Amino acid sequence: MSHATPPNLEEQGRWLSVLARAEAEAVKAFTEKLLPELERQGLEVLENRMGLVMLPATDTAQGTRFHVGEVLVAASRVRLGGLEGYAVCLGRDLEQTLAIAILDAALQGGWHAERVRAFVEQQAAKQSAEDARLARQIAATRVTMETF
Amino acid sequence: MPTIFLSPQESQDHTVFRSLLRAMSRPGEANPLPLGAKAALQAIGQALLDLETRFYTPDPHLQQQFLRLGSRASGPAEADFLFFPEADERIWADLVQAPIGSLLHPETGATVVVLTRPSPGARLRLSGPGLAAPAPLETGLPEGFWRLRNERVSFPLGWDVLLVEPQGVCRAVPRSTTVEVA
Amino acid sequence: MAYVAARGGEAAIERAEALYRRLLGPLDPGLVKGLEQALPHLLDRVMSEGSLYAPELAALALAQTGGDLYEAVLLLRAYRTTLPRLAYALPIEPEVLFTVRRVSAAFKDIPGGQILGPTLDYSHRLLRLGGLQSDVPPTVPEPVSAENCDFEPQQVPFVADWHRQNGLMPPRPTDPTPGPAIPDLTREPLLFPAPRAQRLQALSRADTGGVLALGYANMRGYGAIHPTVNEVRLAYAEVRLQHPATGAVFSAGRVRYAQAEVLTKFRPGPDGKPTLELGFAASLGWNEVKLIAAAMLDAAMDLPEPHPAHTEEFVLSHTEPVEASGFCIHYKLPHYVTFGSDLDALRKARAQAVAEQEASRSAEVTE
Amino acid sequence: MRLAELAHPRQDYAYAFLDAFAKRELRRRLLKAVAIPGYQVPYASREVPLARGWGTGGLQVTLALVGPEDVVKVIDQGDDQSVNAANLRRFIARMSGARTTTDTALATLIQSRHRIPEEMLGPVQILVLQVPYPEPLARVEPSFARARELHADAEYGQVWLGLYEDLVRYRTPTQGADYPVLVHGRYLMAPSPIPRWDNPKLHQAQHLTLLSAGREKRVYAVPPFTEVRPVEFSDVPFEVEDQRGWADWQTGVRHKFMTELPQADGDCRYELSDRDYARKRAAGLPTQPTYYNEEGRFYHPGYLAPRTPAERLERLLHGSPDDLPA
Repeated sequence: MSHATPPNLEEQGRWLSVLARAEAEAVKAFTEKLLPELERQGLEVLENRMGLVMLPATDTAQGTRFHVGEVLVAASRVRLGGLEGYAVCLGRDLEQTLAIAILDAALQGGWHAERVRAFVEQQAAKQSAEDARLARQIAATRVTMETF
Repeated sequence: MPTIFLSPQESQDHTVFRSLLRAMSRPGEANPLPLGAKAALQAIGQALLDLETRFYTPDPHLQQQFLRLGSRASGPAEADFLFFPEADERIWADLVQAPIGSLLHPETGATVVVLTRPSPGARLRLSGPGLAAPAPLETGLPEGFWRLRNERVSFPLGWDVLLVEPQGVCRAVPRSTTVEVA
Repeated sequence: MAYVAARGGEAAIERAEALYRRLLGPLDPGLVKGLEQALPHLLDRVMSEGSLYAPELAALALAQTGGDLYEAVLLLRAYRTTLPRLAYALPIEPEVLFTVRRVSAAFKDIPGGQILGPTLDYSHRLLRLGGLQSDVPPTVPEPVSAENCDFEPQQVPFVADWHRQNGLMPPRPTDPTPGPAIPDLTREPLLFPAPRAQRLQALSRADTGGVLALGYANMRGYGAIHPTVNEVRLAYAEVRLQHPATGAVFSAGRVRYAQAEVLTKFRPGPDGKPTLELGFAASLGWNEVKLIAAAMLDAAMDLPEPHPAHTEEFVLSHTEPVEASGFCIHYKLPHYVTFGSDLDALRKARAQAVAEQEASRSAEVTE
Repeated sequence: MRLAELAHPRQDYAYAFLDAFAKRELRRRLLKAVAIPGYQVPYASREVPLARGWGTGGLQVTLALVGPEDVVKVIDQGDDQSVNAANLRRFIARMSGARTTTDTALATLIQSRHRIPEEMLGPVQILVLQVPYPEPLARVEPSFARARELHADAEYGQVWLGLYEDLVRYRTPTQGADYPVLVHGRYLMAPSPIPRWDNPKLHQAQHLTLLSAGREKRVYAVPPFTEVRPVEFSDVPFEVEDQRGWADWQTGVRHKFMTELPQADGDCRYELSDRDYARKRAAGLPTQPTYYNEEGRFYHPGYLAPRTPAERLERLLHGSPDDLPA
């Protein structure tokens, strides 16, 4: 049931981003259900820890790159059926990031890809709906000069 | 109580550092290292190098080891640390380039780590900070090394030397030491 | 004597902390959660000065310290020290920020419009006393309809681009420095003159009150800056990372990010022609007071006139919240040894004075 | 299998609190500090769970040095029981598993604020002094950047000028603690705010002294057997605090550094500042040799100028057989 193909990088970036932003409990519950089947591919947790990511920014006056501060993250690296899954998400939930790393490997390996993709798409839709709603609420605070 | 581990690696790094600190405080004094020969150079690198340091070594094996620590390889003129497992005339050309620091930042002078040979070398007389009285020292390094060292060291400028003897002993000759070649 | 107990110092410390907990800083998970949800500005101040983006921990730090900001900032800074740095994110690109607020004081209208976003700037500062009696129903802002919405939060233009297009400001150079090579004051000490990257990093971590005091003095005429806020922007930034095995770029999530630009009086440009100059500051979290003052100080720090705000070393050394607050309260520690030594010097000087007075008196008598 | 079982255990803290990067950085800087006696080496200085100004510099050095085999002593103003000392000692022990002591003789690492113990430190001991102001030139040059240039050129004239102005105005130096010294004939150094009584203990000592300013991010060192000389004029020699008439109110011990204890009746008691030394003396326990003997003579004869006219005359006429060469 595996049909591994080298991942499309853009696609992989998208699913990792969507899953990192998705509600942690939903991701964990979803992964927990798949776990007994995925485990049969041989699952090994290589890395599962908290740490810091330094976040550089760009100065819009002189263009200088500088460090604006560090971000607390939880990161995981797993090996599933010989493929390396990876995930980083904000915060300190080691299980959330582990779940995403497992899903990342599953998607790369094509294991239960349909179910995982459907989950990703469902989360993505939710997120873009949230963004669109916020955008419309921000737009409502835009001033046209006659009324400012 | 929080959980705290001292990993074997960190334990070794700690032992090496304390030995180096003591050696640097007492020029010429023999201080034990947990490993001998080339492995001792590697252990010193392991205790001190990371991605914030640049190193130079002509030895490809050591270079591999140090790159793995994230340290950056550089030419002898840019290196913070220079490691020489063979101390013969061939390294003079590298040594002469090693940074000696500036008067504003003398601490940018390099640390030179040399594996010495058991064969007798130059007889020295050391004096200066860390020495209660002038003390003799015989190292497995030829006179040329010490002449070059004295040429490059003019306190507070210069490089600091760590001598590693093959059986796993470390001695330091910091730039503050006056070295007379007998 | 009273606070250097001959015995039992450790027990007293434990009891003192217990008393603090009882009177000033009760701790429970519900409170922490509530702080996180209810006080984002306070969290942002702690996270930006603490230089660690972790809303949950900032809320915990605030609860644990009973809201003592300097103590909370110290807790975050200290916690930061214990964690490994796993990676450098790709730099935040200003062009793709998810912008929620962007206003400019330089022009009445600007490309993309003045976007007020979430702000109290224009509200009436009246206490809503009703909030004490009954639950205030959650407010849901009225959105524009989907058909009428042409607003793209990720494409809000920059006012400075307009200046540049009009030749009023030199073009913005691009900086190719990769993350690990960017000067980092947490890894190497701040020496003066500081590289611009370290200056901006120091300002992003700086104490709000300290930056404000120096910036305000500058605003009031102790300095030569006559500022105009070119732009204030609040946004969400993605923390973008690379998959170590495949190289795919992804976002680990969004953080609150804000920046300010301040225009100064024009001065001679690199090409000899007069040009506008921009001061800049940015930070994690949303804190407009700090960023406006900091951006102004950025522009002021290189000026030759002898005002404190014109000296980089003075500004950056004295707006470091952990150092300034910690050193201030260290004066509570006993100093009787140094004071005793000072007393000795005083007594000796007094004895000399007495001896001299007596000598001159006896000289008078003999005369 | 559940996520919770797969997840790794969280390690609460790194050994000795500082992460490996911080330790390596500090260790590299310390080696350079020792190689260039008296020179202030800049370092990154991490935040530690202690407010700045409360010994973060000393603590970082101690944490970079400490191992499980160490025995740690922490004093503040000479007292092991002072709350900040107790707090630091507890933290160091908790984070490193090192044993602690209040006995100077048993300690391998001594972190101190404002004092050097009365008992002589030996060659295996390391003294870590907490430093609030590392820059001895700050009084004459507030900018650290410009002060650095003065150090580069060994341009210390202004310091002697300041001392001269003191003498003109007050006939005596006005500096109490933190009296500047010249190390190895090259670098002017702030010895941290130890009383002048403790300054000579740094000269040709058997132990290594490391000094660290956390807030100002500077670390420097005085190796063993190093020349440490006070700023002085040959005709107006440096003098330590004059407590010759003082005796510890409990033990009667004299000629050790004392703390004044003002009494309700306006009178004053004197107490040994080094509390562990006082404890041993009070209990009649054996003590190590001290830097100043029971007559108040410093152990390097000739280092301190004689204080009484008779002593001065004696030295002028006959010299001191033990005088160190100038």
